Amino acid sequence: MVQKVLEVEKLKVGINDDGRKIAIVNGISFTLEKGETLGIVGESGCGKSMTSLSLMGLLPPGVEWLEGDIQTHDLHFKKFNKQDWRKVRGKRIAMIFQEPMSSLNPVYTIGKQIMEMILSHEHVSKQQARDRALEMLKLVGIPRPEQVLDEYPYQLSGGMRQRVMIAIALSCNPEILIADEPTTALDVTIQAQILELMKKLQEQLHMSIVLITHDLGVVAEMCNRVIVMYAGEIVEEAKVVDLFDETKHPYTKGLLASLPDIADEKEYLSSIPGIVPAPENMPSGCRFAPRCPNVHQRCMEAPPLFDVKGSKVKCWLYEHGDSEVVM
Amino acid sequence: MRKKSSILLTLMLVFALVLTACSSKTETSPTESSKKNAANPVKDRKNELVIGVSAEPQNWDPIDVFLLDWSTIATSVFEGLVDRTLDLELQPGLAKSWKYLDDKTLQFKLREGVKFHDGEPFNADAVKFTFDRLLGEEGQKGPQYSNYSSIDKVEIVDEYTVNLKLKVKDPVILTKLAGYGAVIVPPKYIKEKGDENFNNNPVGTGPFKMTSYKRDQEIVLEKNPDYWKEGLPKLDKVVFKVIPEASTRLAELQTGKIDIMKRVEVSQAKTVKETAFLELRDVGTPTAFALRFDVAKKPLDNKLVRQAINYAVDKDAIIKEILSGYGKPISTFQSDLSFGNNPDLKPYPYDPEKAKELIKQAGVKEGTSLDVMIPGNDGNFKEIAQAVSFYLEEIGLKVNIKTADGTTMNSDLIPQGKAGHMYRQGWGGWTLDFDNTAYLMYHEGEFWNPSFKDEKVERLLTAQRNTVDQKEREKIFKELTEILYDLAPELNLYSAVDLYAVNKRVQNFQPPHEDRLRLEEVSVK
Amino acid sequence: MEIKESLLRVENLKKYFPVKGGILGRKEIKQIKAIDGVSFDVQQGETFGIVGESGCGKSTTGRTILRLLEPTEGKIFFQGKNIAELNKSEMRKLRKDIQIIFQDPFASLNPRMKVREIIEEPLINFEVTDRSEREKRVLEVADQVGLTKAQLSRFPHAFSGGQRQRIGIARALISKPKLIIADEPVSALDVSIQSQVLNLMRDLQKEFGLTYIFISHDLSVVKHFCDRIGVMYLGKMVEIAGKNRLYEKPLHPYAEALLSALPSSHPLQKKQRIILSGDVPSPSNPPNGCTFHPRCFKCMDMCKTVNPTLQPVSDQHSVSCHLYHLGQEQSAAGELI
Amino acid sequence: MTSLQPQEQIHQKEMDVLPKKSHIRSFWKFIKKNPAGFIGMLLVILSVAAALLSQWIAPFEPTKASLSSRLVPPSWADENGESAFLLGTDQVGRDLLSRIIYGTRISLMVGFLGVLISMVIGTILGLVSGYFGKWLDDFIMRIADIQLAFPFILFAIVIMSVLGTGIWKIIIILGLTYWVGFARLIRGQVISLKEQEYIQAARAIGGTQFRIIRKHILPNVLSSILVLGTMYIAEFILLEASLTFLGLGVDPTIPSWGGMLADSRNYVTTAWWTATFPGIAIMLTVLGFNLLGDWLRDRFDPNMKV
Amino acid sequence: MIGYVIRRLFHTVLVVFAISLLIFFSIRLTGDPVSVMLSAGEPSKEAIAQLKANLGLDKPLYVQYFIFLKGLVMFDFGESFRSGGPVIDLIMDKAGATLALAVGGILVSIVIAIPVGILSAVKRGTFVDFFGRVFSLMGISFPNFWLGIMLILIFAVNLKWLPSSGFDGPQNLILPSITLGMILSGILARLVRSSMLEVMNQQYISTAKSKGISDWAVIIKHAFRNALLPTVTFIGLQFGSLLGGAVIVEQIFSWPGIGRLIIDAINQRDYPVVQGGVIFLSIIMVFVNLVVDLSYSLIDPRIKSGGSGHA
Repeated sequence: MVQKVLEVEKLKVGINDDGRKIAIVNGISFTLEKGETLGIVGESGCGKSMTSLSLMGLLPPGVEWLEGDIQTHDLHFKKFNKQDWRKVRGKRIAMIFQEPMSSLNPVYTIGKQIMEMILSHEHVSKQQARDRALEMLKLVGIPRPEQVLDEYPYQLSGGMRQRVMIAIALSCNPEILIADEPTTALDVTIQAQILELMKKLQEQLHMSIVLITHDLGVVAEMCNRVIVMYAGEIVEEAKVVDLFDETKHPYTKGLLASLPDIADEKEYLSSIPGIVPAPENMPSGCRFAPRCPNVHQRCMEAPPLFDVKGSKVKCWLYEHGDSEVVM
Repeated sequence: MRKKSSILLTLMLVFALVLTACSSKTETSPTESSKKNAANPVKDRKNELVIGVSAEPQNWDPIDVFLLDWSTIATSVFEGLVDRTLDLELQPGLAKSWKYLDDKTLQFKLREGVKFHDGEPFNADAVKFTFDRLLGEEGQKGPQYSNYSSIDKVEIVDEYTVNLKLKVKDPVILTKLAGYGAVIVPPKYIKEKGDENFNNNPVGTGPFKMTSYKRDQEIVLEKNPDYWKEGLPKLDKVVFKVIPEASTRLAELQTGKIDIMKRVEVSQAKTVKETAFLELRDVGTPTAFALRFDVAKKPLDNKLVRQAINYAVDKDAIIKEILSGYGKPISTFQSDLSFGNNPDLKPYPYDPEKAKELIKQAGVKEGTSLDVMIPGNDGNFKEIAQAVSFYLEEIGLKVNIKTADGTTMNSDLIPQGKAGHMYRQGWGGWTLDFDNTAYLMYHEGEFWNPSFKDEKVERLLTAQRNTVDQKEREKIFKELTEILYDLAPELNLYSAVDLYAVNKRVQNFQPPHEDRLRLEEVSVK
Repeated sequence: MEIKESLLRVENLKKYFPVKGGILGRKEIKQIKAIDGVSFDVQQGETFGIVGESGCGKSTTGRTILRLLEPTEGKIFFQGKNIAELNKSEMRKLRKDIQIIFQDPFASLNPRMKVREIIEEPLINFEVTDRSEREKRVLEVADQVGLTKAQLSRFPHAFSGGQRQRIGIARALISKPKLIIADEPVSALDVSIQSQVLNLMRDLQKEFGLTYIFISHDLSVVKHFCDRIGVMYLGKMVEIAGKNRLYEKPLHPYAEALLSALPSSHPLQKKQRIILSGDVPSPSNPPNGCTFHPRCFKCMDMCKTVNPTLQPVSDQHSVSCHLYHLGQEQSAAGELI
Repeated sequence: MTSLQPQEQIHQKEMDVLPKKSHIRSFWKFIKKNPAGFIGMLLVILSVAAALLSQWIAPFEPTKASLSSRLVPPSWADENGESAFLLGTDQVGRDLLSRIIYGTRISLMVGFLGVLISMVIGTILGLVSGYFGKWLDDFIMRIADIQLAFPFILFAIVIMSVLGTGIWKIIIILGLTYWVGFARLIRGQVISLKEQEYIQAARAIGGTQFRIIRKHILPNVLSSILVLGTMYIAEFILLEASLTFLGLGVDPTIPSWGGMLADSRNYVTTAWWTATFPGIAIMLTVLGFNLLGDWLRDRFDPNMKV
Repeated sequence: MIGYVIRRLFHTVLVVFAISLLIFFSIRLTGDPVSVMLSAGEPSKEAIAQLKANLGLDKPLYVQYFIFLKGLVMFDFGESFRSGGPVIDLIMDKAGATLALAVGGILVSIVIAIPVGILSAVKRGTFVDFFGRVFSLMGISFPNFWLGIMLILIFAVNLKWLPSSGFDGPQNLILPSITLGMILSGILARLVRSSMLEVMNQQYISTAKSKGISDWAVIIKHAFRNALLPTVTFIGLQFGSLLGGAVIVEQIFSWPGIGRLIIDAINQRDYPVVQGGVIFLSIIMVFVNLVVDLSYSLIDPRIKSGGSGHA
């Protein structure tokens, strides 16, 4: 029995420009199950970061939650006021960010920053909070944790800072961890360390992870299930193996094909022509149609998300199940 | 949003208006204000007087300063052998009497039983010490020395008699002995405590002793209980507050923080008069104001032009309008308080036609421009200069008013002849004798005389210095003033009238002609 | 081994950044050894890749070759001429032949210049005085990189990342250089755009016979794009080899670890990872001996004291590691290689 | 950095969306979004217009004194109803409104020319200091330190007692003092610009140093120069007033707001209009330049520390 | 750190030395003190020469400068021409008042500007922002002498709440401080606002928000704490210039400060006082800047040596 820890329903997020609403995230729905790692993949501007920020109620000024709902078994996020959000943030859902160099406040010690999280959600003494912070640092594999507790962020390397961020995020035992490009800014060898760590912690703590990334390699490494986003919409949702082995959506296919592969010797990479349309100039039909190699008449109309063998695809090609008709 | 912002703009305007207009409006209409300000704000100040002054001398040693600001306060602390009454009559001071033994020797009988504030006795030694110091090394460092350089020495006859030996005849020496560098100082105190201490802690024989001096802030004088004039002074304490800004000084007066305001600006007179508990007192001063001509510069080398300018300017209108009547017309560069003033001479009348004619006669081209230099911080004179410029433009001269900082102007520009065609000069003549003014202004080579030269004037100036016969001198001055009137080395404007604003609780206060406040008779309600 | 004059030969190149201190702020109190004795050569028409993690000195190497940074020591032979000795104006003129493409397509274009001006600028600098000639060349090169004529009158902010990178390439290309240093040209781009740009660069290489030095941290891109690859670590070149050779059998432990750290390209492909412990040390205070020894999983005693040098272990394959050269010296080489 | 920051996205969107609308609408929108900037702009335009058109809009000669019409109240506040002057007259009988209108010229002249001088000096020194660095930078910055450690008013007094007073001297003193602000600002920006890849790129494509400074650095610091310049104009207008207050200002015939205000301060309680209107004129103009500068800064360089 | 301090002190010495040169020679350009001192009397040529010799003004300029410099090393600024007392005493006499006024002005500006700056950054683009900015800009839109006079008329003369001048007690400090503070507050508010806006865009603000702490904790603890650096820099710089630059306020409120002392001294050509005063101010100013620089490391742990120096 899989347990849903989070359900996103027709979430629509966008900017409200003088009554003119421009959606950045256009009515996406998905669920997150307990203990799984859900990957959200897509290129810049596809809305993946906005999706993750809406889960935290941290949309930047000017961006509004337009429609839809996010809920857990006991909460409806749409109805939240400031207080409610604060109770959820950190406690139920925690987040780590892309830039470890700037996601820690430079003027406070590491210990203080972890303790702040604990103290704001739990009724513990400062000493207890400090002990827990130390414990967390050990958990995320920081060498000399006692000293690091009293050090400032600038004294740590990028990889160490990302570990600290993870320690902060996990310090109140959240059910859900949102990791927004957690390794993008890190070097390959450090990235490997962090990914190892996240895997290990997930097993240990049984939390669910929403991993937002543009790197299909990281997805392959980490995720159980993957959502592929394009221009504010989900175009494909699949188990990770299916995504790689039985790629369905033309966009996903294009994406995979354009990756250089170490094992493969090709002189040219295949690529997707054109660029992502701007949110206020979205094609009326399928949003990928202008760049799609398989575009046909039907694509003038926006396709729904079709269920195909446990995956979901937003493409007319799959209107009749998995019949992969090339037109 | 836009609506809000326009409201805000309006609010800002209102704010600015409130800030300026409303703060004053309450006092503009006299009927309203006399009601409103009827209550005298001074309540719990006992037998004490507070006076607001604009500056203080920084140094109290009589031989080191030569400033009106010094004499305003120091007159209450120090006394000279001779005294000058509020009406400027000479009267005995620390000396009971004096007589000329010969042209160059004056004998003084000193007052007995007088003590300095520190308790040491006043006697012939003190007098000798004072003049030895003034004429000695210490005195030569200061500005007073040159005022008394006619004195040779002081000889002690007995404890209460001294002879003043002069090097040359000096017709105004007695007047000079009434104050400034010649006030008597305590020998023992100075010798023991040193000159520097004396600068800040002056001791004299006057009706008040200085008990506290906070530089640039306040000077506290307390009653000298041993003062030799019976029953005086009446006040227990006098505080001088240093408030340079006139508007602040007036504010202090209006709020009762001070009782007497010195140097009321003409523009403030109305406000004072309209305030029920205040009184405006005016007094003529020896200070004359003129726009002096640099006669070395064309076309002012021509007497006709100088006369024309004198005809062209309506001095009466200036006095009436800009000075609200607080000024007196003058015919030469001296006030009617000055010895040597010639009452028969009437100021050049306002006659633009005559002026134009003279200009024409002198062959000055229409539109010739003249530089007029005035100090930048003299608000009143700025207005006057502009009025003058207005009048001169009527006769076809163009005027450029230039400002300079006052000190630069007095100490550098005027002496070096760099102060334009005409420049403002105010001159007090502290001896109240035209000698002081005329000699310094017209004698060739003097500091403040960059260009004026006239043989007859030279001769008369020397002649009046060579006699102590005041009748004789008066005659010489009469001739001199007539010559000067004709030569017109300056555009004589007016002699100043000083304004004092006084809280009505102050009794018996009489404003002095020459800034030297006399406070011993003053009392308060 | 055939003696062929390389297009570019770098010998013992060093770039130290001084850290100033002392009472006057004039004294050099220490040095950051951004690159410390790098040597390699690049043949006409090939693509030489430099790969390494941030701070290893790969970008500094690229910029020092172009003398955007003045080398502290070492020789740079370009077409047989040591360009490290040229004076500033000679160097300026030589830049016609060596060009650079930068990483950040947002930062490398002057926001206040139109695309046309940006592309045209090298021609002005290299004294092509004829306006119409310049115009012709701009249109030509714009066409080659896939920019339309209309786009030339717009400002960079109107373009997406990929398009901007095309502008950058056009700017580098217009002076008809012989060598292009591409400093992380695609790492700021999305995958689909990245492949477009890489394909374009390859096309241009074929068309004009360009030589590239391709600097990147992305091992798969480097593998795809380059012929020979040098791996850098902490200011030093630790291994140079042909790409297949390197990717099949890296010799240096660092190169080995780096390759193993690559995320797998398929979820089922589970790799045996070498997870390096710790972080890259600071170049201002590099470890003694082999700079990699504190993190090395094959560290020997001598590694802690003796600094290895880059030496060939076979034709076209050099490595800087005691494991191999020690063997050589002790005549146990054959066994190891 | 692969994904765009959300803010950037939005920003780009705004830029793309705005020009499509009609001019009137976008102007309206601009006012709505930047009421402060709009007010600032309006006030600045008003004052510039007043300065340019003084001859035509001033009802009287600004220098025409007449002792017979001293301190006449504004026509709408005159109980006797005799006043022919909209804002009354000053202490020498000149029309206040005309003087205020002409005063705009003086204030703007001091502001603009003072800024021009300090801007030119400061920009050159800042560019040199920031771009070439090393001892030249040290040298210029030490001079800046010295300049900063010397209180402005004192500097002005010393200079004026040497050179004399007058409007040109004020302008020169302001220019010679305030270059430091420009120099420091530009130096800082140049130092960070130098690290920008497009400057590196400019060198890589063989640009001479002069060309790099002129074509690549200068245009990119211009907006900050503009912002600081606007703010300094405001400051200079006030400083002229302050110097005049200290007796170091312009000649009294010249209708300068500072002079009008300083000379009429003692009339505040008796002839309130003499001080009120020049005061409002200064306030509105200075406020206008400040609001405009503020808005420009927000628009071009929101992180600028001025 | 110590090396840094020594380096900065060395720079300070250089700057002070340069200022000593500058002030020494420029004050001598303003005019002759002897003519000012003797101007009221009937100075003879001999008297002038005598006085010059007494004041040491007859020596060649470089000798005079050397004497001045020699005194300077031992903090002996010489004796005032006018009062005869040591200049250092005159300065110390005023130092307290000057300091009090500067601190008062800074405090007022902080009290006004920081809340306005923070609020208008947090509520960017709203009415609060607009109002806050306009309000704070009003402060710098008045000539300060005008503001001072108006404050006196309103609060002292009309409302009779506060004294208009003098130096008797803390209530005397209020109006001058407001006059000074209003001018600063506009600039400071602007600075706080832009610093806050910059900081609020940083990732660590998102981190802080993601922890679920209250908005104000985010704003004050995380954002403002980081925006403090430019704020402190500004206050430091202003504090320095307030010491000598508050001349007008000092004059209006009869505040016995160093600015007025120096101005009076310039008017009297009292060279030693001008020299001493200006150098004293510049020392204080450079010193305050040094303290500000050093305080950076307290505010921002990243800055240990402040290599880049002052902003």
